[in-house]
Amino acid sequence: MNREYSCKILKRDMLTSDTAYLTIECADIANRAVPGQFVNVSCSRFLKRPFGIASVDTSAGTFNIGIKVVGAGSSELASIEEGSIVNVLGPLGNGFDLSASDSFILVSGGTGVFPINFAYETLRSKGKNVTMVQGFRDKSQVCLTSDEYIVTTDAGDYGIKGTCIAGLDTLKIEGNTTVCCVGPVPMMKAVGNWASGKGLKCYISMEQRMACGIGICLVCVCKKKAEEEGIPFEHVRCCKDGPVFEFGEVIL
Amino acid sequence: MNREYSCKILKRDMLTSDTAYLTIECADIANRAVPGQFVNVSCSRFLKRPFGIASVDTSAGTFNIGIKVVGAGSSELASIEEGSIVNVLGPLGNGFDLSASDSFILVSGGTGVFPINFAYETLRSKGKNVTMVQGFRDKSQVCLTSDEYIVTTDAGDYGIKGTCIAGLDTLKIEGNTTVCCVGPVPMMKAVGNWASGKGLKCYISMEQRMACGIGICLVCVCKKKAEEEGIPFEHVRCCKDGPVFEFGEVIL
Amino acid sequence: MSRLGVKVGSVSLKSPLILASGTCNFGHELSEYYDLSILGGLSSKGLTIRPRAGNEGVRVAETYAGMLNSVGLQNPGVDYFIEHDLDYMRSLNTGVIVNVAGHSYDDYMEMIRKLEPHKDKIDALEINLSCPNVKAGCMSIGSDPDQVFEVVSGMRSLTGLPLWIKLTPNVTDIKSVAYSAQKAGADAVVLINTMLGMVIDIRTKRPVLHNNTGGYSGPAIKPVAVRMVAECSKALSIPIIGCGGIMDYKDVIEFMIAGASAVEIGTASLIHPTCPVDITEDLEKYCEENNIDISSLTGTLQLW
Amino acid sequence: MSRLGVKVGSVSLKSPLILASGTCNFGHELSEYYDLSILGGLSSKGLTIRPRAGNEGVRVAETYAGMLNSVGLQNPGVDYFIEHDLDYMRSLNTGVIVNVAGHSYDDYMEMIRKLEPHKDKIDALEINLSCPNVKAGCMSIGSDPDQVFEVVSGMRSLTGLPLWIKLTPNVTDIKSVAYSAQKAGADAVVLINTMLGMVIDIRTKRPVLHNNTGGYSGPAIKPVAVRMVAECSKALSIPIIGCGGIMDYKDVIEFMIAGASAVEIGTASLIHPTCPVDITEDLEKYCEENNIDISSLTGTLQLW
Ligand SMILES: Cc1cc2nc3c(=O)[nH]c(=O)nc-3n(C[C@H](O)[C@H](O)[C@H](O)COP(=O)(O)OP(=O)(O)OC[C@H]3O[C@@H](n4cnc5c(N)ncnc54)[C@H](O)[C@@H]3O)c2cc1C
Ligand SMILES: Cc1cc2nc3c(=O)[nH]c(=O)nc-3n(C[C@H](O)[C@H](O)[C@H](O)COP(=O)(O)OP(=O)(O)OC[C@H]3O[C@@H](n4cnc5c(N)ncnc54)[C@H](O)[C@@H]3O)c2cc1C
Ligand SMILES: Cc1cc2nc3c(=O)[nH]c(=O)nc-3n(C[C@H](O)[C@H](O)[C@H](O)COP(=O)(O)O)c2cc1C
Ligand SMILES: Cc1cc2nc3c(=O)[nH]c(=O)nc-3n(C[C@H](O)[C@H](O)[C@H](O)COP(=O)(O)O)c2cc1C
Ligand code: FES
Ligand code: FES
Repeated sequence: MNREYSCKILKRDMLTSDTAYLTIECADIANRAVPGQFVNVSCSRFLKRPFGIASVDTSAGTFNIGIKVVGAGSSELASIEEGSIVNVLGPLGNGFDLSASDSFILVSGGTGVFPINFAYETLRSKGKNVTMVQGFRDKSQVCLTSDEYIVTTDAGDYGIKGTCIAGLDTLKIEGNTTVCCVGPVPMMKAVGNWASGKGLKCYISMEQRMACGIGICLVCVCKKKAEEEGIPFEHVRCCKDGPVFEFGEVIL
Repeated sequence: MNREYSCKILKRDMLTSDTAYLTIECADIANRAVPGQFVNVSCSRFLKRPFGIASVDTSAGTFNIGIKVVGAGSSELASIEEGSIVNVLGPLGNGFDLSASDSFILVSGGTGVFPINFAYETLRSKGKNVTMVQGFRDKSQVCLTSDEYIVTTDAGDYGIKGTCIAGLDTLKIEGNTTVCCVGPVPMMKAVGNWASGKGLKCYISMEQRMACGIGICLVCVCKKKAEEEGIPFEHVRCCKDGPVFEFGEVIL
Repeated sequence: MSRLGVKVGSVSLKSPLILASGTCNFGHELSEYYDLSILGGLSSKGLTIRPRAGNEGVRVAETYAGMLNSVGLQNPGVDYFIEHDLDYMRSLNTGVIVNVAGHSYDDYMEMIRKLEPHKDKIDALEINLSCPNVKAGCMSIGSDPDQVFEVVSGMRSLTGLPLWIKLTPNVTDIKSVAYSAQKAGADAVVLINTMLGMVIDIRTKRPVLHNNTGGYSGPAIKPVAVRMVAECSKALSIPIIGCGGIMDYKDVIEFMIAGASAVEIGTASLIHPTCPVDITEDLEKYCEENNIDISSLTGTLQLW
Repeated sequence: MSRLGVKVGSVSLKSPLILASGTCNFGHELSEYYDLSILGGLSSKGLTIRPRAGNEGVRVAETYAGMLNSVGLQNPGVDYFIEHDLDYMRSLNTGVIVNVAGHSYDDYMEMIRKLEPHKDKIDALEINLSCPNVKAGCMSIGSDPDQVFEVVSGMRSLTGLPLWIKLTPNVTDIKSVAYSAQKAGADAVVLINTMLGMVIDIRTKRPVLHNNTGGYSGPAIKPVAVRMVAECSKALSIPIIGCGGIMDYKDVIEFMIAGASAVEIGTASLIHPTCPVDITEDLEKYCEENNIDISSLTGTLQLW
């Protein structure tokens, strides 16, 4: 059975001036999580806050999340003291289909770097062929990167100047390749279209304001093309039916 | 000007299994407080919680409060970590008139031991003649005591068995003596009547549920005999017009 | 029956805890978290005649001690529900409450006609006359004692199923609305649905909710809900189901003392999905310690 | 005038911040904490013709994110006020708002007659048609558009002083009540007074408040208050004073965007007596940073 966990924050690192990386103790979550899933984490506010799972260490029984400060809850969690206890629901939602092909292109923008990092680690451990493309606003935001990755910045002060597309355009596509992209909607649109143009399957991950995170309240919906005729669209739950969708499945 | 202080908890001792004694840093409060006054202390609940000032150390710039666990707020404060910060309003209300005489009998019941302790320390430092009578439920509740004090317990497992009155009845009253009594209402009534019988002035201290603690909301009232005719009673504010009243001034 | 068994009129429930409509969908998701058969019942997501996509855009806003939602009755429609979810709900081995919404008198009658043939699978119909998130009907019907009387009388003539009328707190006099429901033949009233509220994003100067307003739920609304239950408890002879801000067993007891025969847990499930498990345990302990059946608490409030 | 100056109809205030009635008494106590002249104004404790001792017993109950009070209009009576407190309030160098309560039409008229001779010392009369803690009058008048019209018209014919009508949120349709006040010649409406609530002590099975019910205030009621201000802002042409749950400068801005020309701070003063000092500073900073006068925010809400 699923349950809510009381988890200890084992470690807090700052990746950038406004982004923290938490190591959280929970063997169950570490064992069960697949890339693209998220956790819903308590803070002193009324609702929990959703964060993508950025990495797991099944032997240590820990997982990681990356938190960019945008408001009250994220700033509280990004400055939480090591040893504190938080309530966590997870792993939640559906991840990427990592068996879709043998070759993957992973594309992240902004905080999308976190779930994509987990996908990268998992695919590498499965021995798959992975190309990583990371887009950041500027150098100050760069994190969880590596020399082997293609990095772009809007500001051009690090890596290739431009969007992820500039990075993607440098690639030679071989064989059966799947694209996974997590980032702002305009970016996922652009990457999805880029992939479609090349005939590649593409997964994206949506963010919506959530309450439960487990599919019971229907506040977090995305629009989906309706299957029935006459109905303009259906609403699917980001938390339960997503957050990962195939590009084209939900209306961006 | 008065203000709200952010104060550090320097020390937390447990006096009994359910009573904590906090040393709180605040030079202003330590300097200004007089016995019988209280502070209003924040916790994670919406309203602050009022506690009598139990002692001050003006040279260290600290004061003490004793907290008996009765509900959510007191249990949180009684287990607070040293180094934590709380918001404090104080010193609040009116204290005892310690210039009323040269001889004092101090009587406490239950948590009344705390404000009475401050009165004792102050009177002794002024070189006044003080007799201390403490009443507790049973031995497990005994705290802030001394061999020089007369102690009674309802259970009879420590000191004299019985109420404070049993203790008071052992005293020989000399000259001009004032009684200060803080405890449950039935006890203050009994002590007040005892004092009246002996022709002694008696101060008591009231507890009412409070919000502001500073006299602006009128939720914490005690009934007072009305001065005008035809009106059965007036309401006076426990926090601002009290908590110390002369026995007979408020209707118990 | 254990100490937690209660009766709401003719309906026996094994526990006073019912999951509130819209906060448990049809049970599928929460049954991944605990065995729902510990519950007194489950109230389905609010159903309408035709499927509804619900409101667009942001549907949730956080508040102090609560939240606003503007889901707008997204649901697959009653026909789909009957075909796909009703049997599942029945299989959960707990009370099956079907929550019914509509825009008009006719809508409600049509809903009853559609559900009546499945009465064997249904323990009670919960009639939502209180949703603040749809343009017509619902809350506007539930704000007017006369319309409440009309709709409830109409439904009464169509079904023998227990009719629980769920009312809105956004009214001047809840007693008169509840009394209308009783007079029209309701079997119980459910108090309360959400309160109408708004949260504004001061950066954009727009409401957070794209529906502008939303329904306020959570601990923040509890004092209003308890007051309404207590008020109606004195004025009504039919049972009351209490709802609004319940987070723990003490809140359940508070509602029952105020006059509730059973309670609904809403927002708490969104925050702690397994809270009904803890509440059940705590209530059992409370009953043991006080050597009572929980039902004996109902209406024991002693006013000053 | 600084960036914080606002006008409520004909009344100029140096800041949108007014201390709400019943949460600042007559100013004596809070002036030990800060210089009240930074405020836009101070609304006196609710006054009645004769002195009132208020309700007996426990008058406060804590809730999640708020509190209930049942003070019951304890006050020294308007004559005593005029003799002892009005000059003091005037001396504070801030707007003097006199809050007036009554049990009946005649009470309100009598109050106006008593205050009218002192009009030079008064900036506005705040008419409390919304106190939930007294048996007759007040909230029951304020729940009925017709009675509101009658009382406000009556007062209008007796005074040229600005009449600010303070309304209760415990109504089905706040717009129609507010509109009645406007039609009768009110200069502004104050939204909102407290919500009617109850908290039960489950150990004693009695309400915590000895008056059984009380008025719910604090952050918990803010979403309802903001919604009512936004609703009335669209429906009225007279200014609105926002009130309910304000704790910080962002709350002030939220109310002003919703349509408030000024705001009242109530319960926040009980928790943090000097909060208006911080809020004033923060509002000044906000105005600087955005290069605006605070009054330009009023009614800038853009609905979806
Ligand atoms: C599936 C999913 C995965 C996410 N993964 C990450 C991640 O790995 N790292 C990361 O830094 N952020 C991630 N986010 C965004 C993160 O949830 C928000 O930044 C965070 O909730 C903001 O909370 P706050 O209190 O700081 O902001 P506030 O604006 O004060 O929050 C107010 C409310 O809005 C909600 N909210 C605000 N921004 C967002 C948002 N972008 N998405 C959803 N809800 C929001 C909050 O949860 C809260 O309920 C993810 C969001 C979703 C839905
Ligand atoms: C002037 C004054 C001095 C006090 N001095 C002391 C002291 O030195 N040591 C000590 O242990 N206690 C003292 N008390 C009592 C103390 O304030 C309460 O025990 C405490 O507020 C209980 O809070 P709670 O959250 O644990 O209880 P809850 O019952 O959960 O609190 C609910 C509400 O009731 C109020 N409340 C509950 N009990 C009391 C009470 N007895 N008096 C006033 N309000 C109450 C709380 O403040 C809170 O607002 C004093 C009270 C007053 C008024
Ligand atoms: C997200 C959400 C959706 C809801 N949907 C419905 C609904 O479809 N029908 C209904 O009658 N009530 C609905 N409600 C109201 C709840 O059933 C309940 O009456 C209300 O939330 C108050 O209880 P609470 O404070 O415990 O949540 C909904 C509430 C929430 C929070
Ligand atoms: C203790 C207390 C006493 C109050 N007394 C009065 C009163 O005498 N007259 C009045 O019009 N409003 C009175 N109110 C209502 C407040 O002025 C205000 O409208 C209400 O508390 C909502 O604002 P808040 O949430 O900021 O407190 C009182 C409120 C409290 C908390
Ligand atoms: S957040 Fe509740 S259904 Fe997605
Ligand atoms: S607690 Fe507010 S006046 Fe005493």
